[in-house]
Amino acid sequence: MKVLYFAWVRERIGVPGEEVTTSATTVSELIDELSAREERYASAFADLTAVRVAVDQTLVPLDTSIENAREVAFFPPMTGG
Amino acid sequence: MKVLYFAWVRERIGVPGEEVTTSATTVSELIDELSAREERYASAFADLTAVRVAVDQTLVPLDTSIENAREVAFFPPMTGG
Amino acid sequence: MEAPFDAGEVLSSFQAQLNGAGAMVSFTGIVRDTDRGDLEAMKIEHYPGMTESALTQIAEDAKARWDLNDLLVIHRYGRLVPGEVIMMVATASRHRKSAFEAADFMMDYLKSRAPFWKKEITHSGAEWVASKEDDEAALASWTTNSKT
Amino acid sequence: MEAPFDAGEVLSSFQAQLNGAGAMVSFTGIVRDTDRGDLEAMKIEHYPGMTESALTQIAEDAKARWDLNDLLVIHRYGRLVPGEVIMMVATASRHRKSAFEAADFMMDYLKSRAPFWKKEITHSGAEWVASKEDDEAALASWTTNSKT
Repeated sequence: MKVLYFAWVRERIGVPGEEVTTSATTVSELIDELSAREERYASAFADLTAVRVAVDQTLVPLDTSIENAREVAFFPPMTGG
Repeated sequence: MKVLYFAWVRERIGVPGEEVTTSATTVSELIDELSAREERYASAFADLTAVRVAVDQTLVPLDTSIENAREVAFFPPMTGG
Repeated sequence: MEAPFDAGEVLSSFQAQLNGAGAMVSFTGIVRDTDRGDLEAMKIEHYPGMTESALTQIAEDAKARWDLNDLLVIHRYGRLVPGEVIMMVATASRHRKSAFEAADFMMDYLKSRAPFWKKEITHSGAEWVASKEDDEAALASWTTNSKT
Repeated sequence: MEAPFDAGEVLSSFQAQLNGAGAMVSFTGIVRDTDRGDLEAMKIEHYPGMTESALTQIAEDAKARWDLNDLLVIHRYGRLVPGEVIMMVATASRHRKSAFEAADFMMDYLKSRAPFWKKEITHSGAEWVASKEDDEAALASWTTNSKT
């Protein structure tokens, strides 16, 4: 599964994206799994109220299933306009 | 005193403006005086809810004094924009 | 003014001389054909002298209510054909909300306080456009700088 | 898109292909200097792929809510300097109210749903622009086609 990071989430994790092999079934589980792996993930996901997530390019809540997802993206609230 | 007419008020009265010598002291009195003179004025001023008035180029109510006025204008509600 | 103008060109010039604005809103009024599709022309009558002072007053009122970097109001008169630009307002502010509100306010103000009268010329005759009763109400609904 | 554009030119082209519209509203967002006056550049990051679908969704949602002749939304990304145009929306409708409301709605939508992130580069460093808490609330305040 492709996992993408944007803005300061990308900066904290240190890469714009990566292939992730996971047994997580929801976004929340994926976050927990990544945070347990390395400090840079734990730092990016420390305050989940400041993190938004898209599964296959659609904004979704953290309890969304990722079982059939091809792409999961993490980023701060958007600041366009 | 210069009296001006616009839009359908002008069309009913038949002239865009004229010099008027009057003893009227308010807009209302001027309307009554003109209406008494000729039918074309009476027709233009038949429905006063549809008539707006400016004294010296400022919108005013019908009971406004015209004693020091240089210019009085009558017209329908504005439809610009 | 009487001469035709291009809304985009006006917007470009307006933007070019801004300083420190983050938001720019424009409204453009365009001559629209009748529902029957028979509009030949729109004739716009105005009150020379009072027109200029009314437009200046509208601009000053908007500036007093909102923190604007700049604003603009143009209104044509004379004979216009369908598709032609009738009028335009533009506002610029540091923030989006002020720019939107000030433009909306200027339109409400202009509709009921600027001395213009439209007459539609169609194949079957000529008719003065009726004012909308809610134009006065729309203007009255503005308190200092918000619509109620 | 990445390339710079001129808001006025976009408005002219938008107007040229309209048919039957009586009202046109545009909003233009411009890079504004910091209050300290030290902004060197604004870097806008975006999420390729999702950006396009989000902007399409915004346009479709606006069309479903208001009777619009046409609409347009453009958003740049990359490195921009103060005074440059960041983004623009334009709406055209038979009537003024719809054109204003739809443009206002599209901006609320875009601010909280289009995947763009701004970073301010100043003499003293670089900082991500914080989202405003009320952006989500502003979007939520739209019922079918009016703001509550």
